[in-house]
Amino acid sequence: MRFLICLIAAVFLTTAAGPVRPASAQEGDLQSAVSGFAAGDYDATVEAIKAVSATKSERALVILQALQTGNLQIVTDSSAVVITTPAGDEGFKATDAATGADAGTVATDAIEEVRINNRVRRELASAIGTLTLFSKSDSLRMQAADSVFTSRDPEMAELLGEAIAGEKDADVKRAMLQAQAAITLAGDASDEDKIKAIELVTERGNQDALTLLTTVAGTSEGELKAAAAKGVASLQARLDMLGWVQNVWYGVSLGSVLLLAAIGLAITFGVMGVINMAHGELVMLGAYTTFMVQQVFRASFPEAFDYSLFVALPAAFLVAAAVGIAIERGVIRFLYGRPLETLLATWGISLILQQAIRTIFGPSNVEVGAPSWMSGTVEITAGLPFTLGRIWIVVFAMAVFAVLTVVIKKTSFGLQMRAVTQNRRMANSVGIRSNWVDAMTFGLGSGVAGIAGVALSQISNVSPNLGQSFIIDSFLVVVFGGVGNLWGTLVGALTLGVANKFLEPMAGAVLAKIFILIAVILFIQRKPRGLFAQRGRAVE
Amino acid sequence: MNETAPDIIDVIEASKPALYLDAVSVSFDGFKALNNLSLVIDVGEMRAVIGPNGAGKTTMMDVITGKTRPDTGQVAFHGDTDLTKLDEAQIANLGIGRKFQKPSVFESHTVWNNLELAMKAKRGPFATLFARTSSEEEDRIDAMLKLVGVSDRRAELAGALSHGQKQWLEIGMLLMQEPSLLLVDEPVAGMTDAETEQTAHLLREINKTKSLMVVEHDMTFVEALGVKVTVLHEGSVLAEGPLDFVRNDQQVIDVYLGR
Amino acid sequence: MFGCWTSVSRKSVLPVFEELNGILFYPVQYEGEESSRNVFYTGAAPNQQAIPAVDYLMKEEGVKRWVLAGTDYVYPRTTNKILEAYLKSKGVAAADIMINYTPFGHADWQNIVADIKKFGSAGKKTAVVSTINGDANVPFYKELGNQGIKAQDIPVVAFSVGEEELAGLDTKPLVGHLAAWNYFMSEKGAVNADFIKKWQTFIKNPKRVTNDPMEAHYIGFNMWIQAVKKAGTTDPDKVIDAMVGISVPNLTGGYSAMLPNHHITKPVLIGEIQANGQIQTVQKTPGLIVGDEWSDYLPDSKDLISDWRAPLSCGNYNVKTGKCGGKSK
Amino acid sequence: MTGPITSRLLLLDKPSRIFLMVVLAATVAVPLLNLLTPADSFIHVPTYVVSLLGKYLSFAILALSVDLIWGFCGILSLGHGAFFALGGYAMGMYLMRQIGDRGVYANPLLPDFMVFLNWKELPWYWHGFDSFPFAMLMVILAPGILGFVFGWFAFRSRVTGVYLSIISQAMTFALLLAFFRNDMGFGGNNGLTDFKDILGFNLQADGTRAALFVATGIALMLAFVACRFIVTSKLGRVLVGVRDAESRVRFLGYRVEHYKLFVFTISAVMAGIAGALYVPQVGIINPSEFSPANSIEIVIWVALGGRGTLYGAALGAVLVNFAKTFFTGAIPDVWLFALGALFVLTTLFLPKGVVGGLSKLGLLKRSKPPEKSLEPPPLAEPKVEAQP
Repeated sequence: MRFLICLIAAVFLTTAAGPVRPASAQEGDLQSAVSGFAAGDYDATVEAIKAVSATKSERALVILQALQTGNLQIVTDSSAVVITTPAGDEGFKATDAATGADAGTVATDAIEEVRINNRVRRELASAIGTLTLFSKSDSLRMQAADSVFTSRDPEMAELLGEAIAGEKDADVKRAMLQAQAAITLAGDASDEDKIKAIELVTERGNQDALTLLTTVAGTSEGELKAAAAKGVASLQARLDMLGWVQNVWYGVSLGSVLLLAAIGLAITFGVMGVINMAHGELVMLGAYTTFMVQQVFRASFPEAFDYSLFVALPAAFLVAAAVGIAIERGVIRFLYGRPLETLLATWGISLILQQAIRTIFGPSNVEVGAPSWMSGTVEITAGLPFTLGRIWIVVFAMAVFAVLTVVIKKTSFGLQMRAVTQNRRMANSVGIRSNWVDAMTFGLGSGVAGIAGVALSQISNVSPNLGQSFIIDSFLVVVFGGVGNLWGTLVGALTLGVANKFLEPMAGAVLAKIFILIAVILFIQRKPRGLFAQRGRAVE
Repeated sequence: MNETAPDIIDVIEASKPALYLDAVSVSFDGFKALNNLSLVIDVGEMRAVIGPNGAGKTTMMDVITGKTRPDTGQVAFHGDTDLTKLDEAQIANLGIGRKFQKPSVFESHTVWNNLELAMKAKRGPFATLFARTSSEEEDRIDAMLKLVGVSDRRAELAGALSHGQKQWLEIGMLLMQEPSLLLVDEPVAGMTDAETEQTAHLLREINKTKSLMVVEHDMTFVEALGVKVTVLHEGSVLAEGPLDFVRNDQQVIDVYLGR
Repeated sequence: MFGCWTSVSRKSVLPVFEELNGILFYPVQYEGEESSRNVFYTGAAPNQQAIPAVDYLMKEEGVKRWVLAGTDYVYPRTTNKILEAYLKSKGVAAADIMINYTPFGHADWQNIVADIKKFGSAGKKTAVVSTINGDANVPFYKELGNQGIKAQDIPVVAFSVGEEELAGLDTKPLVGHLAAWNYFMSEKGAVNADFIKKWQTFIKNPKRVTNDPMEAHYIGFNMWIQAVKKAGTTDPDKVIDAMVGISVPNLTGGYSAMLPNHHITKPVLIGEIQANGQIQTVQKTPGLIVGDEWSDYLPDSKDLISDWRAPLSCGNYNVKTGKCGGKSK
Repeated sequence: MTGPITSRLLLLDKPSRIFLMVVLAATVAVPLLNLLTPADSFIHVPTYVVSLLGKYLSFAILALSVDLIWGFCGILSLGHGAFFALGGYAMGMYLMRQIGDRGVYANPLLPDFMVFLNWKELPWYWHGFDSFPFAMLMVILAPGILGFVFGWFAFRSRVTGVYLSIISQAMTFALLLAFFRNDMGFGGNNGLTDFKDILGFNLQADGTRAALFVATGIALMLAFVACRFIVTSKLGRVLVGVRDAESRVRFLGYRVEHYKLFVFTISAVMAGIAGALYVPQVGIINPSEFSPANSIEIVIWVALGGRGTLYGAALGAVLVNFAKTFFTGAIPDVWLFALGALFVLTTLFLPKGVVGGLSKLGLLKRSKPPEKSLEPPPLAEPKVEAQP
């Protein structure tokens, strides 16, 4: 059976390589190429992909994309290959893959998807890449060039040449030239050509280029080897330097996460002196609010899913703030001036909140999706990819920090808050309702924890234990930075983040964390009031 | 004063005053709590220190007792002991007792136990673990109970005492330490007139054997003490001399009494 | 009794079961290196999960370079040790194996994923074998997705990620990463369809997923029923003796049998994660794999066998010395 | 000096006497009812109950150690589980070495987990643990030294109040991570288990279980008497002084840090002994004992029972753990709610714990100090200002 299919496929391949055929003949080719998908065998599927792509038919791209998204199906009875779109309950609208003709509606159990695995996916990506080399979109052509660079398929050389000749966009053209160089290096061109190609590839400046040149350096002789080795060395130096930058970035981004988790605490603990052990659970509530909001979006406005976080932010703030105010009014206000007992009571509250969430949502993780504008990577420069999600989190953390600083320094609420903190009796006598200010301050800190939860739901798992994993770190950040000082929290969070990321490659993740903990403990011994300590009589 | 410092120090070496502060400065976050403060208290002297809020009175006491380290300046006890190098416990054991502004006694201990804890004895943990109060020591505690007027409440918890009694008990605790210099911060705050008078009497009694520095707002009380007065303002000495003298000083009137 | 999830929970209760002579059915894949008379291991031993997965990657994907990433505890350590020995026996150089351990609940995967990316771009096909446990998986996979590591470039095969774990993830960026189990919810077949239906009706949630440990319990429970019928009593000693040799249908259309070493025979399925959170089988071992409690790839345990039948009745019989080590029974 | 010290050892108030009597009675009666009565008799105490009660009693010792520093000196340690676990590990290491060649790999020297991680020789810190006296010395030294070093750093630089609580939590968290590491050589996440016997006696045997229970009961009584000895001494009064007015104590000339260090180290050692008694009775020690949540739970035992009373702390430990055993068995979902509510309600309504509540009702009369002094101090200013 397999032999037969290979044979058929081979025939297609040889014919496809011939001169351009009249349209009807091309259609016939496509028809038989597509039928290869019906075999239900990965080898056959790969051959079919090659055959379809070789037809250069306009439908080829449609078919391959359908295969990629899992919409290419086989009708079980007739072995017809169709492209399906969901059509209501228990059925699909089908169109014939090769012709695009309407094939009516089929029941779910009457069809079977063409299965793909990673090998097929690779083949598919390179085939689609080929087909999109002439696409109108710059980014698609760029992707196509990159995909050729990785596949280094010598059969692509000719097509690539055509594409380069017609290319207008300088960046895409450079990428295509580099791809061409990659093909040259992988093939059996002369050493001179290869040495030229090495220059082009070196310009690419990223890990892919290094990989390629390393292979060349390992397999060649003489001058070529020397040129490749030189390229490797220069790339290596560049990447090492970038690696350093990257590490700082990782540290900053970890620091931002710590900042988000700790900044609400900097208000409740730092400004009010309340040890809120349930802070982590307020973060968790924010994350679960995000989940709930996304559920609503999934059910009712799936097309607007990308904007769900904008709804989740205020919702999470309100939910967490409301719970925070309830905690303050219900428990904490009876315990002011007894910080150790506040600690115990709020620990109790944290257990209750955890168990409540576990009872409602179950103990396992819930799915919080990332909007498309947060997914993916941007290359700051070649070989230095920053993930978008992290960039947004850093930006967001800084924004939250800035807003809070302004609220505390510039608004009348902030003024009242500071007044109550510094001298409660005096504040009362000038007409500030200190009870109200307490509740609002705590609400603010809790609300900030809630929006931190929205951000953390994007990188962490959302489960009832979410809060527990952050609480110790957050307290350390606040204490390390210096209580009562938002700037201290910022510096503390970033310092711990960067330090952690620089220790990690040396010591491993576990030891790095242990070192950081010990370092903070020792640091607090030296400066019991943190980095930015408030000095003076008032703190005793 | 600074220009003649060497001579002064010679004099001081010779006379060994109970307390000697020279050019002491302390600042908190840029705010100068003490600014080049110099002050000398002789052995056996009782000195009253007055000054508006924030003048640096409490900070000065903090510096003397080792709670706060001065940024610059010297603090010497009996001429040759540099207090800036020592911590609270060491300074206390040298013989400087301090009463806080807010009465600070051990509220969940009995009055008797408060005095027992304050009594001069070995201060190490192992010594106290096996310590036992001798009958001679008990007599001394009894005598002190009588002196500060709380004999009848010896078995009660100190928390149950009235405000004035707590102040006295605290003074009694200071005396049990057998210090040679007492720093007393606002001893009559919140006391009745009769109690104030009694306190003044008590302090004069103590002064017969010990040096004292008394920080107080209450002018009648300061008058009753009848001693040399130092006026602090913005962390340094504004005026010094008998009460009548400083009272008529124009600067003092401007910053303090005039208001 | 049927239960326990983590190895440490099993180790914690083991003394109690042995003392009180109870029976425990343990349904989770585990590191092996244990055989107790009172425990029936219905989850996978390392050779029923890890080794077939590695074989698949070598053969199908042509993987030459390996990252063994795990949480720092016994299961990953042992599994990785076994895998390392196995890979070396297959001619993989030490430089082509990278081993990495992270703490429980590790949340910040940025540089580890970047390291994997770097390791994977040395010109040889690279795969990650993940024994990362529990909650740490979500941020790990999120970071994989974020850094754009696609399955067709560097596939990740996991032994602890099943349908239930994927329920907490957006699986679209993860399509094509692999999992190795003995059961997938997506398996076609009447027995499985029926089981899923019953489960979803029971839990009153038509979206709840089934997974491998559930199947293991399903098998274990049916085995116990058979054994009790055979022994005619629920007396633990008799049931334990009756268990060996019992064979019951599993959910993937075959039979699983209890072996003398108290492990069972299972098919091994390699699957790829799909966009809908299901795992699609890409390879199924043709026959059943026999659970091997004492790995043949570890120097100290390769001479050990376990056979709880009389007269041997020993969990760790050393074939070289002819002694039953440890257990006094 | 001996005269007054012995007299002080026996100088017990009424609740303390009752407490010692109850523990003594249990220590005698439970093993007898276990060993001498037939299994079907209604007064028979099954062996697992003996071990369960033994576990409670070791928790009671742990609670005493926390009460000693928190109730009497105001040091709230949220990392005391670390000392308990260290003592437990020291005992666990002894028990591991006792297994000898009866492990599954029959290696005469290496514990099983080292064999399957391919360790070739015993790490240096495992040497000596085959000797019981050495192991017992380590039970005392390991937590004692950690307590001393931690306390020396913390108290010297006057880390107090919540700061101390937070760094003590960080300490136990760091240890948790460290012990999770398999490279540390303590069995990683699984910890130490599969124990066979202690001092040559089979750990599963009823007699051994009963003996361990008796040892725990005696240890509890000794720990209680030792704590009483400390808190009724002048040193105890200094500690209470530190708790209520730390700077007053300092200005009286006491080195507060020495006192804190002394009592913290003693407390750490007690917690370690409790851990050492706990391990053989439950048969396993693993890093989860280091988890910060465990340490916080100890504090609630003390708070619920009544801090600053010693017997209250011990009572709290037994009560909470009994409730835990009951709830997690009967209605597991409710347990965390119940525990959480316990934290909140105790701090809000029972600041002096069950014992305080009872004595308020006049059910427990203290012989000393006199009745009327139990009234709250009339002039105590309400502390409302939060520390900035």
